[in-house]
Amino acid sequence: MVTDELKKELEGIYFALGRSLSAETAAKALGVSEKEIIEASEELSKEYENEDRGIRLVRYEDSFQMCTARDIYPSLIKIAKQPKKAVLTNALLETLSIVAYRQPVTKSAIAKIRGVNSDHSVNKLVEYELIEEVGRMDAPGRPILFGTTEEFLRVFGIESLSSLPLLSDEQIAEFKKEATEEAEKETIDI
Amino acid sequence: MVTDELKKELEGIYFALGRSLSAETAAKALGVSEKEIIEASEELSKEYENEDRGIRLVRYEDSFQMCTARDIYPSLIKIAKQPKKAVLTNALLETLSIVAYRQPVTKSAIAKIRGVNSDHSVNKLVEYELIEEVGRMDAPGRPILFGTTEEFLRVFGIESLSSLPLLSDEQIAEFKKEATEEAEKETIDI
Amino acid sequence: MEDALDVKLPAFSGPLELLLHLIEKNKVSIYDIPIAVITDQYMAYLDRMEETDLDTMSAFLVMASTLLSIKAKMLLPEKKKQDEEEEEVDPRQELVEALLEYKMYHELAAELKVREGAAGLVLYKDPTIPKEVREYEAPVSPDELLDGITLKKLNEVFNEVLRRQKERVDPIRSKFGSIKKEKVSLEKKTGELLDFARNHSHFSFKNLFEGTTSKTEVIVTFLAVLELMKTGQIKARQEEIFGDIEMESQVA
Repeated sequence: MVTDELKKELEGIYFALGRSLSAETAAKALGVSEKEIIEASEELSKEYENEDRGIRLVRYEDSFQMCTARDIYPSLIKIAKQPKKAVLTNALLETLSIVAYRQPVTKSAIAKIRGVNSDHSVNKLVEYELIEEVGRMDAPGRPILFGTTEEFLRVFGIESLSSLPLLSDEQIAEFKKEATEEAEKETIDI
Repeated sequence: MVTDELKKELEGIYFALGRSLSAETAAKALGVSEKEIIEASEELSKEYENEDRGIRLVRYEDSFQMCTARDIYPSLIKIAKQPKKAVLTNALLETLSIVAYRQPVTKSAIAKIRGVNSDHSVNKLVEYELIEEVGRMDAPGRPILFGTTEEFLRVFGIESLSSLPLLSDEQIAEFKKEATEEAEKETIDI
Repeated sequence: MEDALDVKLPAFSGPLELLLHLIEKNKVSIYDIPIAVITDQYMAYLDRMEETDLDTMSAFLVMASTLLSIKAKMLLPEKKKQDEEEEEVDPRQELVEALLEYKMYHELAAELKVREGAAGLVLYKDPTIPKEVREYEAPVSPDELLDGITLKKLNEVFNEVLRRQKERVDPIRSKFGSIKKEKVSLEKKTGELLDFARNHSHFSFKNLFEGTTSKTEVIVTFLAVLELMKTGQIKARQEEIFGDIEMESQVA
């Protein structure tokens, strides 16, 4: 006799497994006969068809597997192909601004300015084709230098990098002073 | 209006995807409104419960995901493998509870409450995808703010942050009141 | 009979958890902690505590000194209304507040653990859609991504980043935990430096540190220089005190 309890258990099991399951294995695990497994599964399968569900249960020899109804395939593909919305995070924007104003610049220099590892952001921006490798630094390890792309110029509607809004002269002077001080500090640290 | 066709499509999609699907993505792909997606999904979810099916549909914020019914776990686990889960130590659980209730929160605020440096715990929880960076605090050094993820909701079976069921507002208020009253009393006693 | 030495010490995640445990064990009120008793027990635990990481250990020690200082304050004879204006605060008050707040989250953590167990009874499944469909990712449109971001905004962001860099109160500390500690091996650095020396007959010592991000890396780079000087593959010369050191490659 097929109990509702067995059908419920099998439904959950077929779902969680995703792959096909032999009646033999199911029978052993659940402590019922193979015949009971097959009967319950067939009933489930019929219910899915009669109620025109989005899921189906198909039988191969004495194994069963849960799958989607054939006619919803187009919708399924639409969902799967739906682009994930790319989000412009703070980290991305900060990294982009640093590359724009400091190019050519290395990953480690960006990390130093932001105070956090920025490898992920740099890789994303490269993937989005907003920045690219523009060379290698002439230093041990030959780190990659990054700069903005033509795509970057296009998105911002500028013809060249010289049209980027500039930092004020004071800011630049301040910055240079800091950099020198830092360099000196580092040297003394050693 | 919720059509049977939409429910059928969603059932197949939730089954095939396995992961959670946001109403927004589903709506865009299927060309219906988010409201329709949510209504159809809620109806499906109710059907599963009313008919006491082996599968269920759970909601996390505005996303849905198909899963097994809780009470068939003993049978299920005889066949399906339980994915290995990270063991959450007391330190991790404490840190997680602080992030859950205080979000968005910084590493140093967590350390202050726990009385011990919590960088390691925070990093582990980020690695387990239970918490994530959600922004930066508007304070010197702009420290990173952390919040919980959808995985957090899933792991603890919580529908949404607003239904964090652990302590009621009254309980929290009580905690605070006690602390204040006692502090006052103590001061007067002396 | 309970032999103190045989009792397995429970591990506490931090000093506050240990204190809560002692308060519960002694069945005393959190608002009226018998500080002498608790401090003694805390110290006894500390003596037998198993080795733990430095951060945790130092937190336990800081709490120990806090307890001792509270104990000392409470032993001092009460000042007799010398300063009626000045309200006296119980030396334990700050500790009590910290304990109360911690206790709340400690209990929430226990609740979370229960929920985790219950939620673990539900299983999900892996996707069963064709791999190529599953892995399809539509190209990101930069226009959409940067929608609403003007050059002015980009400039502001950059300025903000620079200001933050300057503001970073303690640059060494702020690096902890935020920048992933990269492993800089002396072997790798020495190899890199040797490659560099093969292509450059002369180079500046100072420039070797361009692009180094951590103190560790600076130190390792310096050690690599010493290593190559020892093996005679590079030579160093300095014209004046504090001037830059010129490196001369012997393998170029």
